[in-house]
Amino acid sequence: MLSEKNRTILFMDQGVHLAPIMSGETEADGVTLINVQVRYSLRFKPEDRVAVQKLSKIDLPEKIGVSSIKNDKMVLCLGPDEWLLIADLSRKEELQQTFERISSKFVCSVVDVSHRNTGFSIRGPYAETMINTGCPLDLSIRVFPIGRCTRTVYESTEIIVLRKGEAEFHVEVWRSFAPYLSHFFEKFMMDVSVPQRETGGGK
Amino acid sequence: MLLIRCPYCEEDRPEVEFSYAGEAHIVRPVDPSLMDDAAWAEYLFVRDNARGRHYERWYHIYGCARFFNAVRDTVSDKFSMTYKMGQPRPTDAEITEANNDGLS
Amino acid sequence: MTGFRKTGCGRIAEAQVIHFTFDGKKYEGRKGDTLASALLANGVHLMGRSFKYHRPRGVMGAGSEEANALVTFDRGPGRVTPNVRATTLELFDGLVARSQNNWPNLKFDFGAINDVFSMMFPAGFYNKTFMWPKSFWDKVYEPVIRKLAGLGPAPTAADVDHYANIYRHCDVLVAGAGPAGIAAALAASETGNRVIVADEQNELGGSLLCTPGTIIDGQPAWQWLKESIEILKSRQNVTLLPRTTVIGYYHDNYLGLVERLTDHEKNLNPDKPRERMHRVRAGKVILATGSIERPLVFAGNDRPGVMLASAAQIYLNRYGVAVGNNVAVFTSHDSAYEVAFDLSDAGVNVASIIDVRPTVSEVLLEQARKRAITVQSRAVVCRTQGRLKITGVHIAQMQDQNIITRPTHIACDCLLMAGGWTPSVHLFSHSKGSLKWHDDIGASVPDLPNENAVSVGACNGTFGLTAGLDEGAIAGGGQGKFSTSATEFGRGQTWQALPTDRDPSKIKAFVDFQNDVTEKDINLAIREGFKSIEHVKRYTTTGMATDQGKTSNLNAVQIASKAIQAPVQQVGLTTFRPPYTPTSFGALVGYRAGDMFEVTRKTSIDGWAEENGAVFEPVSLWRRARYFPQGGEDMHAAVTRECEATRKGVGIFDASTLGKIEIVGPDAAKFMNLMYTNPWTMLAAGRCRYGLMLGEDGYIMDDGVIGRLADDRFHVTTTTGGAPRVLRMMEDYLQTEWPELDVWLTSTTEQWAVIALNGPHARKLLEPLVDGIELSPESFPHMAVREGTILGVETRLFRVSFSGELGFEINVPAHYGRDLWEALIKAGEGYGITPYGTETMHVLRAEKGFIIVGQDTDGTITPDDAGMSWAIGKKKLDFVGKRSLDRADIKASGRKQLVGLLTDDPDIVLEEGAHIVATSGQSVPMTMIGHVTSSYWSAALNRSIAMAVIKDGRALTGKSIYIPMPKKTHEAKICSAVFYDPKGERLNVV
Amino acid sequence: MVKYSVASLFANALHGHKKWPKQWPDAAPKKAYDVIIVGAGGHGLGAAYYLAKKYGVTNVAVIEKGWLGGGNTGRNTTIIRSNYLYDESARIYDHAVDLWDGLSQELNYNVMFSKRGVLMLAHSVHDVQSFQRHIHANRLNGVDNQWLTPEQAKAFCPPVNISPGARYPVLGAALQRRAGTARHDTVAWGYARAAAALGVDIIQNCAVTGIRRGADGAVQGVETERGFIGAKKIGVSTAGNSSVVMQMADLRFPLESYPLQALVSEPIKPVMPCVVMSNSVHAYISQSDKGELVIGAGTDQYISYSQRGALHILEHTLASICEIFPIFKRMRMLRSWGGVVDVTPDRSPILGKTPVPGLYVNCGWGTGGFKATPGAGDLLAYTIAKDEPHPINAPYTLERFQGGRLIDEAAAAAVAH
Repeated sequence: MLSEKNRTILFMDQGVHLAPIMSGETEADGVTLINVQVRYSLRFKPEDRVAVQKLSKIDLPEKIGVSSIKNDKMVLCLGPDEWLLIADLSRKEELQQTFERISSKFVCSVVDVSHRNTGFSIRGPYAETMINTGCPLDLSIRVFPIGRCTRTVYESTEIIVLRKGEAEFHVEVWRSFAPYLSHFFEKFMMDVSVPQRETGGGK
Repeated sequence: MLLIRCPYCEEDRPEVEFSYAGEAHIVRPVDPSLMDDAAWAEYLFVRDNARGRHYERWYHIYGCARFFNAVRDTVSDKFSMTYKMGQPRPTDAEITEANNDGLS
Repeated sequence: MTGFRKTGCGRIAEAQVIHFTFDGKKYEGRKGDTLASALLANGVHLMGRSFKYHRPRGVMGAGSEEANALVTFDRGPGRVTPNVRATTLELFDGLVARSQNNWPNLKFDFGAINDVFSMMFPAGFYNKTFMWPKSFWDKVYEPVIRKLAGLGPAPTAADVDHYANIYRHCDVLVAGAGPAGIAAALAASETGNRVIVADEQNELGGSLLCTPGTIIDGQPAWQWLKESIEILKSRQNVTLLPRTTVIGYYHDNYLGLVERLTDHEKNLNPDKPRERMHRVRAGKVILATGSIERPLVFAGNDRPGVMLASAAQIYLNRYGVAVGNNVAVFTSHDSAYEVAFDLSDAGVNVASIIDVRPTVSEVLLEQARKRAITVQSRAVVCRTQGRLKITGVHIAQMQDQNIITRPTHIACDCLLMAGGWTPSVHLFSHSKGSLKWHDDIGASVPDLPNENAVSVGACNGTFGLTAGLDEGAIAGGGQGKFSTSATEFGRGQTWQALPTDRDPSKIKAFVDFQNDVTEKDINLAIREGFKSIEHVKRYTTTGMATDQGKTSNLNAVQIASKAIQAPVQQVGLTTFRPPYTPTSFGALVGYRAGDMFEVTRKTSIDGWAEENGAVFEPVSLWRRARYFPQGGEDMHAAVTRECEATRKGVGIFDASTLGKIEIVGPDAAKFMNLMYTNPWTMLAAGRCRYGLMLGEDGYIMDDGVIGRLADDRFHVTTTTGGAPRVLRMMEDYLQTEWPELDVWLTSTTEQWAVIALNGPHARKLLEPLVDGIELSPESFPHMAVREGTILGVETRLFRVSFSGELGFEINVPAHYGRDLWEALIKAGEGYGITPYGTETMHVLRAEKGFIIVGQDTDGTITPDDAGMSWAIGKKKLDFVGKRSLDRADIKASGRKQLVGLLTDDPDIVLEEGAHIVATSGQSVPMTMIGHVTSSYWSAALNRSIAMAVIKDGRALTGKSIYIPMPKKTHEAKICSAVFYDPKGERLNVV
Repeated sequence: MVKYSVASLFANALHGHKKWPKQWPDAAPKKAYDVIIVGAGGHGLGAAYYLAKKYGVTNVAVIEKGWLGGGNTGRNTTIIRSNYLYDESARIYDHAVDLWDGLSQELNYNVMFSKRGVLMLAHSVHDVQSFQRHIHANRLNGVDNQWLTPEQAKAFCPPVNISPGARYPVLGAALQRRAGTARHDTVAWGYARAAAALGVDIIQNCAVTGIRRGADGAVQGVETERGFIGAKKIGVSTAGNSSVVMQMADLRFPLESYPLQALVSEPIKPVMPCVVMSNSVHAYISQSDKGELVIGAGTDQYISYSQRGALHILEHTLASICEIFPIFKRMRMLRSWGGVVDVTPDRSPILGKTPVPGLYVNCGWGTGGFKATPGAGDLLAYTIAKDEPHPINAPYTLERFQGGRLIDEAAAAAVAH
C-alpha cells in the first residue's frame, strides 16, 4: 500500500538543458524555451472535421498549413487528417474531457504528446533568417504569412514552424533534439552579433 | 535539391522534406500465398527502373506525412506531375497535359 | 624600381599604403590591392612553379581563372590555406603568403630537373613505365612521384575557423555583377521582385572596373556604376552579395553561393564565420558571368612576364599598376589594341603589337600610329627569352601556319597575349542547358536552357558593352535602350598552336599552364588513338588543374579538332563540373561541425548517468549508459557487479530510448495482425505480447513488447535504432496498401521516459509508490500493462522482463523521468538498488536466450532461424513477410539457426564474431558453419556463455564445434540458448 | 603491340614521341562476331581481353555507346579491397585482387595498383562487433584483414582524429593491407590496348539499340546505330544502364539505378597514406598520386540516369570527412561529378547466364564495381566461353532472388539496435 511519506509529487524537468536563453536586441527578442504546455495529436477523418469542431468547440482548420490561435490554444493542421493542439497546462483536464466526448462519437485517435515536443519562441528582426539557417522553406511574410504552420525540417531534424507575428515564430522539436537545435541558434546569434557586411535592404 | 509538388499540401516543397519510396503502382497481392516463388520474387524485387518516364512514390515525411505518387523523367529528373495515393496511373494524355502546364 | 604604380590610374592609387610579406620578403602595397597586383607593383612577376615540370611561372590573369600564381596564404596555426590564387587574394596590412611546389626556393627549385628531362615525361608516360620490378611501384616509384606531385603544403592543424550556411529564396538571382548583370538587376528589382546579385569579386562592376573611360547614358562608367549600386542598395528587395561565388547550379533553380567573409579582413574576429554558403532557390536565374580571355599557344608562352592582355588592363585601370615598362603585345583579337593604347597612354612603352591576322582594322592602325606603336600583322612570336622573367621575343612573319622570315628579336619586360574570348558557360552547363558551337568566336554559347535561366552579355556570346547592357536589362524585364561610348567590341580569330622556328620537338607551347600540358601532349594523345576530348583530357590532364581549364579548354579542343581533322562538335566539349571555382570544404560543411555535426539524443535521465560516472556508448542517434563503474572498476567488474545485484536484489535501467508508437483506431488489431507475425485479435486489453516484425522479404526486422491498452489502442515498442524505420514501414503499408483501415499511428518515443526495474525486490520497491494499480501477481501478472499513477504522476506500468527476473517497466511523461529515477534510487537504497547499463542488460538477456535484433540477427535471419517459430500466428492468412518464408531456399535445410554455446573451458569467453567450423584442424580456407553472435561472462552461472548461428544448428545440439582463433582453437558444445532459469520460475517471486 | 618500357620511352623521346602507334585501332564493325560485349568499361574490356587471352575466343567486338571507360570506370573513387564477409563475396573480390596484383605487367600498361591499405573505421560497439565478425571470417577464408586499436589506426593514418570526445569516436579499425587504389582510366585503356592487340574490335560511339533474337529465343546479334551486328553470344556489361539493355531482350531485372557522386580536392603534398572508409558516417577518402583528395559521396535517394547529383549530398559527405579529418576543412573541393550505379536488392552483383540463350550479364555491382574489374571481366569471359558460370560466380545468379538465397553483405553489417 501507498505509504504517506512517499507521497511526493515528482518535479517536472523539461530535461532539455540549454545554454542561457539567448537574448536579442530588445528584451522580448531572442530565443526562449517555452514553458511546459499540453499537446495532443488529433487524428480523424477529414469528413468529420466540421462535426468534431462543433462538438469540441475547438477551431480545427481545414487546410494543411493553417493554424488557429485563440487565447492560449493553438491548433495546427499538419496533414489531411492530422491536427496538433498546443495549449496551456491549465487546460489539461478540460481538454481531456472534450477528447473523451469526441472519442465516443467519432472514429479518431487522440494521443498525448505533451512531453514529446519542446517549444521555442523565436522573436526579433533575425527570427526568419535564424530559422532559415537550416530550414529550406521560403519563410518570407508573403509566402509564409502570420498563422501559417507546417511540419518541415531543420538540417536533418524534424521541426514544426508556426508564424505568430511578422517577426515571431513558434518552433516545435522533439525533446532530445532541442539542445542540438539550440546550438545552431546560438551560433547564428553569435554570427549576427558581429558587424554585418554592407548589403542592400532587408537587414 | 529537387522541388517537389506535394499533392496534399498543394505546394512545391524542397526535396529534403521528402523520402523517396520506390516505384509506384506495384500493388501488394491480396493473397500472396496464391503466388508461386517467381511471381512473388517479381513483386518483391523486379522493377521497371525506367530510363525516361518513371512512376514512383514519395513520402512527405517532414511535411504532411503522406505518401503520394509522381511521374518523373529519370533522365532530366523533371517531374511531370504528382498525384494522391489511390489515384490511377495517369494516361499519356494526362501526362502530356501536365508537362505543358509545367512549361507555361 | 618604383615605376610600376601609376599615379592617376586605377581605383586605389591614392589608397592607404600597407605592408605584406611574400616568401619572407617585405613589400609595400595599397589597400584594395590583390597580392598579385601588389607584387606586380613591386616588379615581381615570378609567383609560382608549375605542377609537373616545376617551371617558373608569373601571374597570367587577374581573376579566378589564374592558372600559375598559386600561393599558400598563412594566417597562423589552423589558418593556413594552400593553392590560393594571388589574383584573388585581397591584400591587408600584415598579410603573409608563400610560394609553393618548390624546393629550396621559388627562384631555384630542384624539382625543375623534371623540366630538363621533360622529354621522358610526355602525357601518359606513367602508363608506359614504372612497371619493373613489380614490387617497386608502391615501394619506390609511387612515393617519389607523390612527393614531386601535389601543389601546396598539406594541412597540419585543424581549421580553427567556423562556417555558416543559410537558405534563401528570391524571384531573380543574378550571377555576376558586370554591366549586363547590373542592368539585369536594376530592371528586375524595379517591380518589387526579390533579387539577389552575387559577384565573386570584392567590388561589383565586372569589366566596368577596368574601363573608366567609357560613357554610359551620358555618365562616365564609374559614375554610372556607383549610382546604379546606390539604387540597388536602396531597394529593400535587393540583396547584394560581393565576394560571393555562385559555385554550382543544381536541380530546379537551386544554386550554391559561397560568400567569403573574413579572409580579406586584417583584424580577424574569431566569432565570425569565415565563409557562408547561401543555398538559394531562385524563380529565375540570370547568368551574367562574363567571359575569359584565351592565351595564345606558342613556344615559350609560359615565361614569367607573359600574361593575358585583359589582365594587364585590369592591373592598370583598376589597381594602377603597369605590368611592365616595355610591353609587347601578341594578339589575334582586336581587344588587345585597347589594352596597348591604355598602357601607352599611361606612359608605358609598347614595344610592338604582333598580330597573327593578315589584316587589321584601319581604325586600330590609325590609333596605333597616333601613339607611335608599331603593328606587325601576319606575324608571330615564335619564341621567347628570359629565365625567371621574359627579356625579349623573336618575331617572324608567317603564312599558312609556316614561318616565312628569319625571326627578329625585340626586347620587352612583359608580353601580353590575346587569343580571343571564351564565354563563361560553366553555370549554364551545370544546369544541363545545352551548348552550341559558334565558329566565328571559336567558342560554345548557351543554346537551350534546362532550367528557368537566361544568359546575358559576354557569357551568352553577346560581346560589347551596349549589347550586354541591353540584353541584361531585357532579361530583367526592362527595356534595353542603353547608349554608351564603347566602340564596337571588335573581332578576332582563334588559333591553335602557332608555328615556331625551332625544332618543334624541343620547344614547349603550353595549353594548360598549371598542369604543364603542351600542344605536343595533345597531339600525342590523338596519335595514340584518344579521340574524344574526354579521353584527351584524361590522358593529358588538360583542363584538370585547379583552374578547371578556364583558360585552356578551348585551345585544347581546337588543337585536338585540328589533329583529328574533325569539327569541334565531333570532338566534343568537356563537361563543366561544379564548383565554378575551388570551394572550401568548410563552406560546404557550414554549421555542421563539432557539436552540430550530428545530434546526440539524450534521455531525460542521461544527466543523472553522466553525474554518476556512466560510461556511454552511441546507439543510433542516442547515447546510452553502457555501465556504471565504481571505484576504478573496469567494464568486466562493473558488469559482473551490476548483474549480480540485479539477480539478487533489484537493478534499475533507463530504457527510454526504445521506440514507441501509439496505434489507435477501431482497426488497430487488424493492422497489428498484418504488421507483426503474432496474432493480436485475442489479446485482451491490459495484456502485453512480444511482437516480431519481418520485412516483406521474410527476415526479422524488429521486435518489442506491445501492450494493448484498450480494444482500439496499442502501445508498441520497437528497438532503439529501429523506431523511425518501423514507423515508416507501418505508414507505408497503411497509406499505400490498406488505406481503408481506420487506424492512426503516432510516435510517442519521446513522450515517455521508461525505467526498467528488474530483480526479486522490484515489486516490493515499487508497491508503495504506485497508486491505482494493484501489483499482486494475481491482479498484475507477467505480460500485463496497467495505467495509474506513480508518485502522483500518470504512468503506464508494464510487467515485463528482459532479464528473466521479476520486472517492471515504468513509463512516465518524459519530463518526470529524472525525478522518478532519483526517487526510485532513494526508495531502493534498502534493497541495494543498482543502476545498470546496456552491457549488463545484454548479459542478463543472453542468460535467458533473448535475442537482440541487429546483434543475434543480421537482416538474413528468419523467425525459424532464430528459433522463434512460436511467435508466428499459425492461423493467420497473411502478414508482412509471410509469403517470403515459404520460398524454396528459406525452407531448405542448411540455414543458420540460433543456438547456445558452452565452451569446454568455462573460463574462455569467446569473441563475438568469431567463426565456427565443424571439425578441428582445417587448413585455410576453412569451411565455416556459423559464427558467435553474443558472448559474455555470466556471473549467475559462473562461466562463459555464448549464442551463435550455426548451419542446421538445432539438430546438432550436444555436438562439439570448433572456433579457430589465431593462437588456439576453442571447442564448445551446442546447447539451448536458454542458459539460466529455463523454466522461468524467477518471474514468479512474490 | 609496341612494348612499353623505360627503353621504349627513351627511344621515342629521341623521336619527339612521334612514333608511338595508336593504343588501340578504330575498328569498323564486321558483319558478325563470335562474341559481342556490350559496354566498353573496365569490366567489358576485361571480359574481351580474357576471352581472347585465356579462352581463345578472339573474334570479339566490344561495342560502346560513348567513349570507352567513360561510364563508372572513369567516375569512381578507385577503392580496391576484398575483406568481405560471406564466402561468396570474399572469393569473388579476392579473385579480383589477385588479378589486380600483377595486372600492370600482364597488360604491359601501368594501372598503378597501389597496395596502400584500406582502413575501415569503427565508431560504435555495433561497428566493432561487425568488423570483428568480418575479420574472423576473413582469417578463416585466407583473406587479409586485421584489427587495429584507435592508436594503431592513428599511427597508420595520422590525419585521422581519434579523440574520444568526437561525435563518432574511432573505437578501432579494420585494415586490409593488400587493398588500395588503382588509376581508373588506365585500367580501361590497358585492357583496350591489350585486347585490341589480340584481335578484339573496339567500336566506340555506337549505341546498341536492340538485341535480336531468333524463333528459338536465342540471341542472334545486336541492332546498333551502325546497323545489325551478328553474334551467337552477347555479354552485357553496362553498369548503370543494365535495366535498359536487358529490356532489349524482354528481360526485367531486379535493379534500380541511382546517382552516385564523388569529388576531388585541389592537389596538395602527400598527407593520406592509405584509403579510409567510414561506413557509419558515409565517408570514403584517399589521396591520388597527383595529390588530390579523392572522396566518395553517397547516392541520391531517387532513381536517375542524369549523372547529376545534389548539393546537399556533397555537404553531408564533406561534413563527415571534416568530422573525421578536421585538418581538411580548409581544403577546397575542385571538382564533383556523378555516375549512375545499378543496385540489386541484396547489393551483390548478378554475373552469369540469363533466361535468354546466348545472353550473359554482368550488372548490379552498385557502388563497388571498380574493385571487381579484373575478376568480373575474367568470370564473365569464362561464363561466355563455357556457357556456364565459373564456381566463383555461380552463386551470383538472377534466380537467387526467387529462391531467397541472397548474398546480402549490407544486411549482414546489420543495423544498430
